[in-house]
Amino acid sequence: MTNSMSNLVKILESFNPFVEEIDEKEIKITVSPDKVVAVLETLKANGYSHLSLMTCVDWIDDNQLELVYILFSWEDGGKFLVSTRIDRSNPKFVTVKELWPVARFYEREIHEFFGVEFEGNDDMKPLFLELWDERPPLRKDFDPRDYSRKKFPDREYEKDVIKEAKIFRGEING
Amino acid sequence: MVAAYKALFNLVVAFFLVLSLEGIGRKITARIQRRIGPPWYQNFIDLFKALSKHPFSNGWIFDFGVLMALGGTMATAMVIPMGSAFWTPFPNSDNFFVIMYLFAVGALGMAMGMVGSGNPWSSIGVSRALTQMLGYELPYLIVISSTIFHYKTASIHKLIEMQRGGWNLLVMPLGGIIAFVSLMGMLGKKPFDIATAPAEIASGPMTELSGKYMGLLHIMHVFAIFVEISLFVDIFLGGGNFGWYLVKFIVVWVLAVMISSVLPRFRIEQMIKFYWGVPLGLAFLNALFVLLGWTL
Amino acid sequence: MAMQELPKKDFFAPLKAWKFLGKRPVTIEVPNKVKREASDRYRGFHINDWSKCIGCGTCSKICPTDAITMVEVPGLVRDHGKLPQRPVIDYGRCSFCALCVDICTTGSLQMTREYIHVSDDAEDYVYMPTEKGLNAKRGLYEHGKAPLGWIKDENSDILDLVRVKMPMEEPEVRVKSFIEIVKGYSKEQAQQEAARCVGCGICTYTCPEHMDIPQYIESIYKGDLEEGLRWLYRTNPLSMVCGRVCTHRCESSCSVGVRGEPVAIRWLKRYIIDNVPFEEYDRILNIRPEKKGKSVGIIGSGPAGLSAAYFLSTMGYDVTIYEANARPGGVMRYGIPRYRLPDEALDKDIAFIEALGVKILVNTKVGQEIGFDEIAKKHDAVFISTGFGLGRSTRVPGTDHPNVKQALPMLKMIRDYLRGDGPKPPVPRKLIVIGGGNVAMDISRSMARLQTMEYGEVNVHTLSLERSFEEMPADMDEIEEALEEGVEFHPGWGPIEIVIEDDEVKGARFKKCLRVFDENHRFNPQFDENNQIFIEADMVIEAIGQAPDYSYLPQELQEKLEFVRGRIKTNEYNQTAIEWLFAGGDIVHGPDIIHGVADGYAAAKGIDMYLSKK
Amino acid sequence: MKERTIWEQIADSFRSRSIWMLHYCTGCGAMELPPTMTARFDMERFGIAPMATPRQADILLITGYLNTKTLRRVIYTYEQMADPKYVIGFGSCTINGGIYFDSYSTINRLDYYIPVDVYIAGCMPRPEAILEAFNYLMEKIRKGEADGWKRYRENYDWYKQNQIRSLGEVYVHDEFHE
Amino acid sequence: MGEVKLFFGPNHPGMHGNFSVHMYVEGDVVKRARPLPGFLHRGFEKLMERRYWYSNIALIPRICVPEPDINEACYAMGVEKIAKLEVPERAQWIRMIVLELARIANHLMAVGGIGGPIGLYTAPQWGTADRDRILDIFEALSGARVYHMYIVIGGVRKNLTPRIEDMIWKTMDYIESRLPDYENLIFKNRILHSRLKGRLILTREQALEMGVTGVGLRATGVEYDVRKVDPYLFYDKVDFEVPTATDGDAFSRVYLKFKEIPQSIKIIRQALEKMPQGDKVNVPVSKGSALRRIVPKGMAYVHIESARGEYGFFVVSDGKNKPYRVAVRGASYPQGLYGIEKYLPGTRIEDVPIWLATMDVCAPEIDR
Repeated sequence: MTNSMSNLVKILESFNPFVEEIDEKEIKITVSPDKVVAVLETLKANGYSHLSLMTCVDWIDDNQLELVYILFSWEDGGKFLVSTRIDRSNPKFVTVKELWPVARFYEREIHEFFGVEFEGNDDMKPLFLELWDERPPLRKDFDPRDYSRKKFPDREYEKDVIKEAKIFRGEING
Repeated sequence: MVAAYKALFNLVVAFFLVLSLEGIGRKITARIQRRIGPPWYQNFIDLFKALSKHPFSNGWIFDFGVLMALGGTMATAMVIPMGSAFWTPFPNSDNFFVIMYLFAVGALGMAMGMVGSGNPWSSIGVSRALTQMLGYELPYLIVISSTIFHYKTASIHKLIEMQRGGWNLLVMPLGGIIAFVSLMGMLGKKPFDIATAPAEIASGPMTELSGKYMGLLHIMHVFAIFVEISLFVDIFLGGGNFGWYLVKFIVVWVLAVMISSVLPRFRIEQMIKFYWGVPLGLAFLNALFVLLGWTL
Repeated sequence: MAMQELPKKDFFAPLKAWKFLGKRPVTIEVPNKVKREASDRYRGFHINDWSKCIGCGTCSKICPTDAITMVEVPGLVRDHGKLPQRPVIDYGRCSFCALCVDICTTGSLQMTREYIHVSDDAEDYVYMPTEKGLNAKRGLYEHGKAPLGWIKDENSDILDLVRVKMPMEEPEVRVKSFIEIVKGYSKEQAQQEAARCVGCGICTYTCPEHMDIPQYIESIYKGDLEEGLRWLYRTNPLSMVCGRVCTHRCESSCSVGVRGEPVAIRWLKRYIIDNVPFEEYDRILNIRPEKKGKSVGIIGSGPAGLSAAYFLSTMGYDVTIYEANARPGGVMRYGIPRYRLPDEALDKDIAFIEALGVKILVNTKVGQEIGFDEIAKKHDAVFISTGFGLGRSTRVPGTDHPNVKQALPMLKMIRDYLRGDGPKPPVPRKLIVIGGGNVAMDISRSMARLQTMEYGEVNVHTLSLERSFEEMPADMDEIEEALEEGVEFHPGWGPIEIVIEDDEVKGARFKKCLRVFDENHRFNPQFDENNQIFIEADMVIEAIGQAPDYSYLPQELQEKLEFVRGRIKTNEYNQTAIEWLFAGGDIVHGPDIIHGVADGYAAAKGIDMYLSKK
Repeated sequence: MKERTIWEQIADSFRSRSIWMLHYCTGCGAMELPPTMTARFDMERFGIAPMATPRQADILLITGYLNTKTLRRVIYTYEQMADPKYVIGFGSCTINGGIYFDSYSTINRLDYYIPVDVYIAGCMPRPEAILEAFNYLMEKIRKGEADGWKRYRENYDWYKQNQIRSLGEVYVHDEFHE
Repeated sequence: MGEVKLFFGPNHPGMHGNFSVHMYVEGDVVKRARPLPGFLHRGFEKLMERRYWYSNIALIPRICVPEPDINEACYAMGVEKIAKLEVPERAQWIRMIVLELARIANHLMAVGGIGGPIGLYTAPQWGTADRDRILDIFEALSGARVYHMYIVIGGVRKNLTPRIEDMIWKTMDYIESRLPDYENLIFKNRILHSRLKGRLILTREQALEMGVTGVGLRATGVEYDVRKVDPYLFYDKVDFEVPTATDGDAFSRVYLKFKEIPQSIKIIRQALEKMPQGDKVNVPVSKGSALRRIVPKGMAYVHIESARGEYGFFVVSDGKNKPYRVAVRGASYPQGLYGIEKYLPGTRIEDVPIWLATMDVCAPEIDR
């Protein structure tokens, strides 16, 4: 952990974070959902102003969705993974589009793929999919293979491959 | 009767000459781009193929527009003198202004038909094409006017004859260069191919054209090129007998192709600014010189 | 910091591009004038060497596109370590990643440099690769002439060829006592070893008992030992024993072993048993059969007997085992030395079988304590698995001396002694063992241990007819371990006589063996009479094979039974010519424990069929 | 197959030597199109040129996988093209789904929705293979065997029904919330 | 003239890849614009969860087609970070060479590609043809032209042979010799100046607020390059510069890409010289066959500087033989979605393809 990062972690201690060090320049901070925005604001004010990625992980066994905000500082090259867990059966969270305008699209994407509602972000039209008629596809209980079988038929070959192979090998004459 | 044969011959020459030259132009561009390029007769194949396809029509305005464009341009091509008085089908009506008016019929027909297709890209393309016309026509007409003023005739074969002593290009080099720049615009060569800029507005006016319509418009385009370059050769390069005329025609075309292959295109408003800037000023200067009699 | 100067405008600079008008174009005139060959690592269409391919299907498992399916080819034989199936590749799926080539267990699947295949018929895109490769339409090469492209090398290989090292006692330590040599895998080691398995299932076909090997290995890999135990007990009630002393024929056919070391299947099996507490067995396996009210008698509590007892009792039969010795287990109890199979291991397996309600009557020698007829009368069916209890002798001069011993009685004696059941066996200072099989190894190493315990040094000479370690029937690791422990081997010598002076064994003389088998692969040794050696010894132990003892069978039954080379002939359900009499184990198939278990399983099925019909 | 008139034969021979392809990158196979089009392989040698709009194009290149969203546009595009028109399927994805066989958003076989004249094996096909495919298509056109467009007309109902099955509806919406 | 609704793409020659911008225009001026991605959505993040750690290498290069190697490197480095795996030094150098070659290839195409939207068709012809020489190196090295599947977890798949090294040296010399031609044709061209200079300006504040990385950010005068700020592989052991400019316009963005080519050549030459010899270029992440190699529990975010900016992989493992979740940060996500909506209104139709080209909006990496 670099000096500036450990200082920041100290500042963040008031939010009761669970801190994990992934490597020297990458720290994961897990906080409760109500403190996420405050943590993000603090980090943004302290140089971690670049939102590299905002994403979601479906922990189906815990019935939780984990939201991860990855912040990067162009000054000292450190990364903070701010993470929180929300209820999977009724996923709701607040938007951070005021902090990072591009988060609007990340939220739109997460809404589409995980079904999370973001309060304050009303632009929730599907971004990538058209006329989607199933549960959000990146949830763990969605099986794409089944869906694909149902909607997009596979080709069924009729050729006798064994006979062809035997002809190639000279075992039988074709 | 002879005039009719000559006019038909005009069309035949225009058709084969320009289509071959287009192919050669593609070959030259290809060489500059470090590749081999299509065979020189590729454009004939393209044209016949287009004519063989089963097209879509977008209503009678569209059909009529395409026919009008083709008809107008063909008519223009028929009256163009090919370098000498002998190869002038209609010696009495090869007046520059007649040609300009006839030519406008074709352009209008195209605009009408393309707007009739109802595609937004076509409409944008047509509006661009008309704007572009405004751009290059102004300096061009001023230069041509000063030429007409200088030689005191608007008949093209007479202009050719009067250049026996020296090419008009050498008489008024400034005017010649500006006319060439305008010619680039007329031919739709880069940097002035704004009307059909593929990366911006699909293929502009032609967006909705398919099959035969595409072929017909290609033929119209062939005759238009013939008219435009012939005018330049006749008015500024002094025509010449048929052979010389062909050589000059080819040189002008190749030069245009070569310049075109190393330049990107303007934006539409830049093009207007460009034409109405230096070329227009120089055209006026040229007119002034002609008025003052300061020609070479 | 590198702030860039932006370039200035230059009217004529672009015109410099005109210079290319006079230069040659860079165009490569494919496909008409030039045929462009791909690079030598190119990942083109597949070829598959059918003589090398074993049909393991690993390629189809790794394939990220599900392009490879294994298709059974009629006409291919299911051989040791080979499945009669070959991959079929769908070029409507393939992404040309070459992972199938990299993981191929045999290296038979490779890629060519052919990359053009153009057709209007989608059926042309499915194909079973052969040595000639794809008959590419409009391809660069003639069919079968495409050069090789992507080939696996050490870096791209994604199969793990090196076994996880099994922790073992050092030779200096282990030779001093009879403690178990192999310590067993830890959890991490077992999972790592299980991860090497590709789950092809070739071993299942090779295993006489057709155990669900890939399944229980996968259970270990997933860390679910209870599931693993269930898989084991589905086919093998003696897993504890087999996990230690099985001849592991499965490993010889393992597809990973084609190019590297096979997966340690035996030790993984042992890992499951070692790590599931015995008290949990009942809950995990949950065997609650419906009683059928019929009973079966089993003579002999060796592997076959115990196995048959287990399967019969899971089917709901009442089973009674008659055992001549004081403890059940047969060869497992009295033959295999303790350092390989401790009593506790065997006890665990037997205890579970007993817990199912199997009665084991020890010290009940059929023909002495109880008559065969009586058993036949008492039970609805009888299964005999009495094994090969008699030793064979070389019958050279001097073998009738009391210090010329048979291996099996000696081994029994040693085990009884170690258990505290019997007297101490005689320990010679110098010993000759004749034989090259596993029994010879067992006795050599047992005696080496006794010698170390007694005198602090090893002096055992083991001589065999076979002329090299590879030819010897004993397992290679047994031989290696014996060497480590100080046993001296003399392969390729046949005995002439035991030298006896003053009624004491002084040693034995041997002659060079030139060959063991003749052209017809029959046992017919030839010797070089001039090449002889003499080895000193106080004792000679013969371990050249065993023979069965059928004396307990009544004469009229023996006449009805068919014998082939001393073994009883049975059908596939181990039924003899007498329909209520079933037989298994060494007296039917031999020569190892797993065959015995398999016989027990087959016989149980046969008995069930016979009894349910009755 | 019906006998072609002499005019059709002549037309086919012209069609085979002037193939205008629609400049539309539907999938990753489009990455090998720039090299094919440009100086290194220069497909203009065979009279193949990119065209900006479907109206002018003769050939539709389905360069790899198609997801449902693109498939809608492809069907639109294909129907906008003037007959005779041809389709080349690039790579594994158009034949049987390719590496995306289990994806929830990509189709598995192209000829279920529009007729395909030539398939190219490879993932993605190299420029040489693409040119070979073009040559093959030219031969087919010359012989009058490239009749995908006729099949589409004849089996229109079948194709439409398949399209509806996989897509739900073929209509294209715009992105403004209006 | 009223507002006209236009669908710019997906099948539009000015469109980079399969992407669409729906907009209202008045005359030639864009009034409102909305990006419509998703034409290349294949559900990578889902598909990767269904495949083994190792067999995913067949899938990941497809996320960004013009520069596939960054995906492989990012994924491999992410997994190695979770597993704390030591990669052989030679493999690291080879990775660097591959990444820089890919950067040159992408830049050659992008620099030439600017000729597409503005009509200078000679430039893309040259650029793509020269890029093909680099693809030849890739073909010799990895056995495929575009989808190399070369950088795998634990190293690279095959060793770099002296013959290929020689090929790289020669190709680098060739490309260096071609650079003046590009400078003359493209960057000294008056009309190109007039088309690109001062157009589509993005100020530093706007760029940082939007989250733009790569040349889009560096053209505003800051030297923010992941290779310098958060060095990975051996970028801290080689000497190179990060070119920057102050204008923030379309021209400087393209020119910076052009100026990165010689820097990449410099890195490759240093790497070839400093690289240790050896045969081992690959270590397994754990024992077992590729079907069952497991990665310990954990999560990590790895980002590298792609030709278009910060490209990142967020990898989550639950200790099994398949990834639990992989999320991808496409480098052009901000400029391709938010940027289009926010900064295109007010520009002209001609500027739309220029935005897409100079900001390197790469549809497959946005859609995934």
